[in-house]
Amino acid sequence: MSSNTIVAARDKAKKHQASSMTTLKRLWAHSGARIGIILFAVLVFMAVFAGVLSPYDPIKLDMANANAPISLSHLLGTDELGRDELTRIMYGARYSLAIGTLSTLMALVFGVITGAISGYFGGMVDNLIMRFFDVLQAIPNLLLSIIVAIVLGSNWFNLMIALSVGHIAGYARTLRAQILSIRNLEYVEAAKATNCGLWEILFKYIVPNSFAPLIVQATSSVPGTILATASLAFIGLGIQAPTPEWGAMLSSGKDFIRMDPKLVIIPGIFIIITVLSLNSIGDGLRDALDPKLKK
Amino acid sequence: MSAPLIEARHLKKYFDTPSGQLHAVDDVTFSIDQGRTMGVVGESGCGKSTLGRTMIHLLESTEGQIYFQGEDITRIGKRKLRSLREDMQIIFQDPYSSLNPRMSVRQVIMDPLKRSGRFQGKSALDAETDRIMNLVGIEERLKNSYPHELDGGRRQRVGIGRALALNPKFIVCDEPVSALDVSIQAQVLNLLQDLQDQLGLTYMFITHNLSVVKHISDDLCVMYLGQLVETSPSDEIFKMPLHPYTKALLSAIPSTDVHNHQERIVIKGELTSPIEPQPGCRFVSRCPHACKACLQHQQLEELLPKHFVACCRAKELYELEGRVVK
Amino acid sequence: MNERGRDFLEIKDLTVEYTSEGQVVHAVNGVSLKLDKGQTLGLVGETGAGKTTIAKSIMRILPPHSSAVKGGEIYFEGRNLQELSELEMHEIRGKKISMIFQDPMTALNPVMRVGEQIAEGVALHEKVSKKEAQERAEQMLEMVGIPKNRYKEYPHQFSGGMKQRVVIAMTLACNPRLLLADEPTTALDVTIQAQVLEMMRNLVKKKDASMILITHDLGVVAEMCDYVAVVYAGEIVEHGDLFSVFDHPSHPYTKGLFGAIPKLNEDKGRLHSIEGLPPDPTNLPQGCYFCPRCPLADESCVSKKPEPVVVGRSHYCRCGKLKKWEANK
Amino acid sequence: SQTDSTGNGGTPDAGRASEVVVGIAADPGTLDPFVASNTGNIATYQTVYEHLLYINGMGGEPQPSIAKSYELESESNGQWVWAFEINEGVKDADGNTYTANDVKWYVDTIKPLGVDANMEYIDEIEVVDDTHFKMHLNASQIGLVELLASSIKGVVRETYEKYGNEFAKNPVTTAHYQVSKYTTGSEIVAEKRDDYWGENVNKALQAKANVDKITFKIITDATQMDIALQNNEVDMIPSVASADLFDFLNEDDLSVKDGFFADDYLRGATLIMFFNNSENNAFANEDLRKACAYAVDTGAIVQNVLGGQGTALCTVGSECFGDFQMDWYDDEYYGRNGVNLDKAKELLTSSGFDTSQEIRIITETDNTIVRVAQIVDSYLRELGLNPKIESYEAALYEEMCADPDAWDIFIGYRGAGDYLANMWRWTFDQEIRDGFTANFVHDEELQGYLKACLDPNSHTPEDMTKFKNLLNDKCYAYGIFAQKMYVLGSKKVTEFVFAENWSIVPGACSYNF
Amino acid sequence: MYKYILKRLLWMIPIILAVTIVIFTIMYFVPGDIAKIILGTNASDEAYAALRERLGLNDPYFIRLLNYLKDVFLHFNFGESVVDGTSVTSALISRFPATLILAFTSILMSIAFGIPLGIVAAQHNGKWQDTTSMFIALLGISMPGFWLGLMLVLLFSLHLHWLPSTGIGTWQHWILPVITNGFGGIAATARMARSSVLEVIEADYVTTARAKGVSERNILTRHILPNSMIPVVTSLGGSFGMQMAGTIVIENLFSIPGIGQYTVNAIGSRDYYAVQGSVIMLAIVFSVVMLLVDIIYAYIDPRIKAQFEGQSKKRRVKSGVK
Ligand SMILES: Nc1ncnc2c1ncn2[C@@H]1O[C@H](COP(=O)(O)OP(=O)(O)OP(=O)(O)O)[C@@H](O)[C@H]1O
Ligand SMILES: Nc1ncnc2c1ncn2[C@@H]1O[C@H](COP(=O)(O)OP(=O)(O)OP(=O)(O)O)[C@@H](O)[C@H]1O
Ligand SMILES: [Mg+2]
Ligand SMILES: [Mg+2]
Repeated sequence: MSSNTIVAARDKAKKHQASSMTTLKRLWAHSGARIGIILFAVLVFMAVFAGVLSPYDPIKLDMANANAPISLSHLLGTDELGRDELTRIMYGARYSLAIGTLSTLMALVFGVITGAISGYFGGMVDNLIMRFFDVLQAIPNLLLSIIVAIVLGSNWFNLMIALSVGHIAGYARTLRAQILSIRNLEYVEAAKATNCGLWEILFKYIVPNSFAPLIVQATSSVPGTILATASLAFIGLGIQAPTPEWGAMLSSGKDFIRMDPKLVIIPGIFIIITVLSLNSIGDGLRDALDPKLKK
Repeated sequence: MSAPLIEARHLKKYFDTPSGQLHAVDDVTFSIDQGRTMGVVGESGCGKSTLGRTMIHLLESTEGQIYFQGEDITRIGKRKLRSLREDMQIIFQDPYSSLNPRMSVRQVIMDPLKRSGRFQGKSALDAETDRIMNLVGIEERLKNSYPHELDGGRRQRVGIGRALALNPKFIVCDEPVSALDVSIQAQVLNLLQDLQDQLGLTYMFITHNLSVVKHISDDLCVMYLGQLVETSPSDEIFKMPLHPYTKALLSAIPSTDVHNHQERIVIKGELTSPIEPQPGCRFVSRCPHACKACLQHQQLEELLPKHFVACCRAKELYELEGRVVK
Repeated sequence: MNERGRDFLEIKDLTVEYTSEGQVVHAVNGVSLKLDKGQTLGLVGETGAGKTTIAKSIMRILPPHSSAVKGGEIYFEGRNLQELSELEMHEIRGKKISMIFQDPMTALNPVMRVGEQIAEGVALHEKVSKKEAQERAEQMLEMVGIPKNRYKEYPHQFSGGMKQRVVIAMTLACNPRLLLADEPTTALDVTIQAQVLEMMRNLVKKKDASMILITHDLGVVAEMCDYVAVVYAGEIVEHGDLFSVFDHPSHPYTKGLFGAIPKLNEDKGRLHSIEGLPPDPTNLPQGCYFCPRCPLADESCVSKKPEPVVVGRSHYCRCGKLKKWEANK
Repeated sequence: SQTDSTGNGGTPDAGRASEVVVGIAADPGTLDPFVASNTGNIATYQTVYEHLLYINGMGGEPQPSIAKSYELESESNGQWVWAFEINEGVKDADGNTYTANDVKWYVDTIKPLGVDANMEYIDEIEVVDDTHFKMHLNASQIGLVELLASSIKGVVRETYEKYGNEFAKNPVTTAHYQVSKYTTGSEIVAEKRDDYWGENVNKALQAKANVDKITFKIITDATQMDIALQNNEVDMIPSVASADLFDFLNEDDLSVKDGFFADDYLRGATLIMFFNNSENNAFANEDLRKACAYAVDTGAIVQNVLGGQGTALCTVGSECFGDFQMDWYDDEYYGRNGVNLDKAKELLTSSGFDTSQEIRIITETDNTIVRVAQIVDSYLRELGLNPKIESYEAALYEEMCADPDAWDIFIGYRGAGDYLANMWRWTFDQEIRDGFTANFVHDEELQGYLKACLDPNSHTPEDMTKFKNLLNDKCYAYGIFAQKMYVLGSKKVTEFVFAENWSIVPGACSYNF
Repeated sequence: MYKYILKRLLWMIPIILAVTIVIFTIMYFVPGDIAKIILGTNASDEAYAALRERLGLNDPYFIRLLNYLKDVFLHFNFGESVVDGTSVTSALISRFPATLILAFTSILMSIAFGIPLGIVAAQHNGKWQDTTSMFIALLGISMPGFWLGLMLVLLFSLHLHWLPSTGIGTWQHWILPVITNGFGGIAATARMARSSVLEVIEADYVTTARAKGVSERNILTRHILPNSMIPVVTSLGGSFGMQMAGTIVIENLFSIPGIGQYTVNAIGSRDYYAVQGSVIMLAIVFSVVMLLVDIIYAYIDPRIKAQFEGQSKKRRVKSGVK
């Protein structure tokens, strides 16, 4: 055992030597992630500066100009109520990105809290929490989201909750596993030996060091959440009109799928681009944080 | 002779595992005198680390007593434990996993200082941190570096600094050099010796590297499967190992002396599992001298002055070699 | 055929680089070695010195994407290994040259029965039937002291020492002419290490194979080897006959190494440590790689790369200060 | 389409079975006669069941079916007794005869289940003999008895009891078609019976059997439904959403494209915007309501949301109801012919409404309604109000509507009855909901007029007009549109036949195979 | 092993019990009045009240829960649909095959296409084969399922008339839904397979095998694949759950009579027992699949098998002592 750790430590020594670059630099060096970051930055830019970039109002109707084709004045045409499609896409980015990130964040926070408690205290508490998650995880995520969305009613905050419930268990488990492995690391023991209190150990030593896998997991679940939002909208549990959320746009555009297919294709493509960029960033991040996966 | 600083009596530490109770430390009795270094050697998994951790209360002992400065500390309250912790520290084997990757060198050392409450105010804390860094030989410029930016030797110095921050009397060194390359190992060993000389520290030095242990320790414990099989001043053991296991262990060390190859006692088999072990000598399945009596419980006996061994045949074997027990 | 054909193994000026995150790691820098039949060479050096890389270069199993052999030749039984086709290499690997890896815990395929892992190589190289391969594998197991009825077990059912013995059985199964043992005992306990070393020595002797033993433990070298090569920063800084090197270490680094090891038969006192750290392999110094740490270094060491200097019978050393220094002694 | 040449049974002369595939939007789940109507069973009931009466299209003439005739026998003390005679020799597919006892059994069974609210009006069925019974009603409304009779299904008790649970998937009835295959969630196949009792007796259109095999194919997604017709996977689809209609119409003159056959009707449900009149709500203020009504151009909504395929309303109700009067269209009706923003602003000012206050518009999550809501939202913003749309799925929406604190305006469909008076009753009768209308109006005058409209004896155009005038004047609710629905078929179809709820009766339609 | 399977099966009981309680409780709090849905807007308050009473919706929570648990666990009966009175159990049974077909074919596609794609990508790490297949995979997991479905219908049914657009019946009917549902799975599996193959490619035992002179093909089939498939199997197990959930949308889009369609309808109409029944059913299936995954696991990885059997430790003790 002891001599195995020597080997491991020496291996690690090599790794550490090699990984002198910072995570961010390595992320940027990852070609997929770089494209992802650029795309995502463009999307965020669009979302933030939608008001500046577009001369149109995303909500105000212009019925005389409904279903206008792509033209110079409307770069992506207009929707069935005459609103500029590009403007709605840009404003919609706000909602789609916000829901994706915030619900992931929410799940992350709850997951971290429960996972931390579960992992650190172990025993009965751990057992209870984990068994509860067993139960939650036995129900397919989307179904759970649908049911919760219905119980809570669909405003966008509730929608976020609905989308996050299914993910809590995942984060909690990851964190718990991390804690179980980190808990026995020597620096935690050293902290204990220097009279470090329980909570301090938990939140100063263990949680921050468990974050890498959580972050990777989170970046890859934001896109999942965005897709789930679209699915919910498809079933009729989307965000309230006239809010220009992509999923809702897709679902209402579906009525025009043959008459004016751009109303379905454009939001779909933007969802794909967003999810694609986030997934690439997630891939890059995983590679950057996990030197083992390096080529 | 000075009174022992720390003493373990019939110390036991069992772990519950899915396949049964694991006797990691089983009925260990020994003591360390103030200012001396006690080496603990033994094979991987024999319970060295567990013993060390139990001694300084990082693990709750299952049975037995630990006396620190004459006081039983096995069952003490939280408050007492806090102050006790400042007297007893630990240095770990792996300089890579024993430092929080998210704390800078300064933070690592300052953290226990802050908690001890001995230094009020930022300047006092800073000054003390600097003093310790200086003591363990970390350059000032590395103050704000993070562990991953340091090499193994420096990291190990940081670990030592953290242990020293609380001004302890007793330090458990759990294989502090076995992850280091020889050239760096020498630096760290030198540092540990220097510190002992300066601060009058008492060490319990755990290792499986016998050359290192001979170099650094005054006394020696040899452990086998959770039990103490032999203990004495270390020169004594190296000169005259009494337990068959110790003999095998010592002869197994590859020597750099190319001219006199020493006769090697190669023992068969490997360490067995410490889970629910059979009573009697635990080395019996590998021992070339095993006999019926070995299946009985083996008492640690003082065969030679200050030289204790737990083997019923030790005396016999010793005499076989033509020597006489005084 | 060429005039080097007489030697059993000859490495000439081997240079290997890795690329990692856009940086070039100079892992091996112009290594030359010779080895005769039946000899054992010890390769010692610190972590990252390039020992494993040398061995992998001989086997041509360096990671294909991230590494490149930048120069040099490797002759084995008169053939330039670098020029062989991949198919010919398949014939050589395992059959003529075998390698034992650093960590027995990971060197065995966890989902394959240990016996099969041994038999796999046999079946491949000896062109025998499955049954015969199995028999041969069982023999090998017995030879390394594992009862043959454990043929069907999986690696996780074996202890570390046994795994390492399986690895050894696996590498020796086809009677290789050359054995590359990369720290075969580092992961093992002292008593087990003694068992394994003992066994390896006997087996190699019995099969009359040559061996390159990689280790960082000078004690192991002292017990096992006929020749020693000390590697520092991808370079062989000292090479020679075991006695010659151990009795008269010449390179300051080698001396430092010897000084840093606590000796069993010497008194305590301060150890002589080598100050400083090995150089960063991505950014090697210009002249002598050891000069930043060398107590004897001067201007000339910084600028000029030292040439090997013969200091004894088949004992040479790469140090610019050597003559002067020897003279001073 | 899928005419299969291996036809079995079928018409003897053709030698091959004629067959149509009808798209339906939902699986009925069960064809049991005693369950509440849903999208799925409404579509199939006219094929697999016969009723006492058959009504040809909404507001259409009642036609004898199982029942031969009916008349009001007596009327006293809030009791109306209707005497029915049913045909002799009505037999179900098992050969059992359908008698007046089965009518009684049917009503007695369904009433306590509470799945058909109308059944509450039947006090009892009095059996006279096998072919005669009396229906005792406790109310008199226009069209009520026809409505009831057309919802009583021809099921023989003995047969029903014999089959038990199996009946749900394979009802054995007196109808011309019998289910031959029911694949849950996928399709229901009904085939023509050889031994139909009414071949020479029952002249109701419903009893016609112009095809041998009718397959109801369940297509839950509206877009997919249209695609299925375009793709020839189905022969007829019940109602096409306006947006999709244009795939089937020529762009220039809105005539039906080649290869399709269409019929249209005005949807019985009319879209209405209700103002919350409960005491605490700002919309209890008449001026505010009117301001909103003036600000919303329903004509434009029809153009935009329905592509012109519908009518902007002139009151709460539309011409699809039997007692609607076409001259009402001449009325001036708020924003129907264009927004009158000045007037609206003036009324808004006089209402004293705090315009920063949020106005909650609740709707059902239906793309069409939500689109309307967005337009309303946009108009109200124009007016300077601060509306917010909240859409709820159907189940929740109904509940929200019943909560006076949950909304300010709701937009939803009302109706699906036969007479406007009935629609008014369900919406505005204060007796049904603790003294309030559906939008919490309490208005005795309005109630008085409503009573008059509901009484068959006094149900005169004048009564109706009085009620309408008051309703329009108070602007408790603002009618938006009645949608023109298209029923589409492949070119196989030459004429569509509907039941009283505008569901297609595929067996009765005419074809050109 | 059998003992372990039995234990796991027994362990499913409390899980399913808890799922039942959770879903029952959620459905208890679901707003929306079923009486209104059944009777429509045109009914009197008394009629609503009477219907509620008849449906037993006025009983207190615990009584209803207890009755429900009794039905489910003692009589294996999921009750009757409150909307149309049909047996939920038989509806689920008759709808189950469609969902299974959809989920299983998708999984099969993941295995048949995803794994080879991942292996090829890993073997050509960094080359164009890798980039292309990973881009396709990335695209696959980035596409909303129903959107892809709609696009496929537009292309293959409406424009090319190659495939039926909706419903079931012939095998052609399944093609579009299966592709729609399976594409994401293929993509996810390909990514997973790639990364785990990459991880294993660098493992010491692969280098060892290479050093033994084993041919690249044998290295792949005997050393890399068995080891790298372990994480892939888990991800497949997990993605089975995803596929089951995916069917919710797909079944609605393609009018496939499966559990997903049933569930969504039931939620819409507040058909409590139907929703609860479907969720419990899905949970059971999911648990069984996860158990299967674990068994497959044990089959490919002897270490895990040993863990299950709980014998490895004891065995070692014995052999050590001798
Ligand atoms: N927390 C624990 N729970 C269960 N068993 C444990 C625990 N810690 C240690 N053990 C077991 O106790 C025995 C002694 O372990 P310990 O770490 O003390 O050995 P060691 O002599 O320090 O070994 P090494 O040389 O590998 O560090 C081992 O068999 C180990 O597996
Ligand atoms: N795959 C790789 N990619 C990049 N750099 C590598 C790789 N493998 C080894 N290196 C680097 O090459 C140098 C030599 O490594 P090598 O493994 O040959 O050293 P070693 O002497 O065997 O060390 P050790 O004693 O730790 O096994 C080191 O600096 C190491 O970091
Ligand atoms: Mg230890
Ligand atoms: Mg190496």
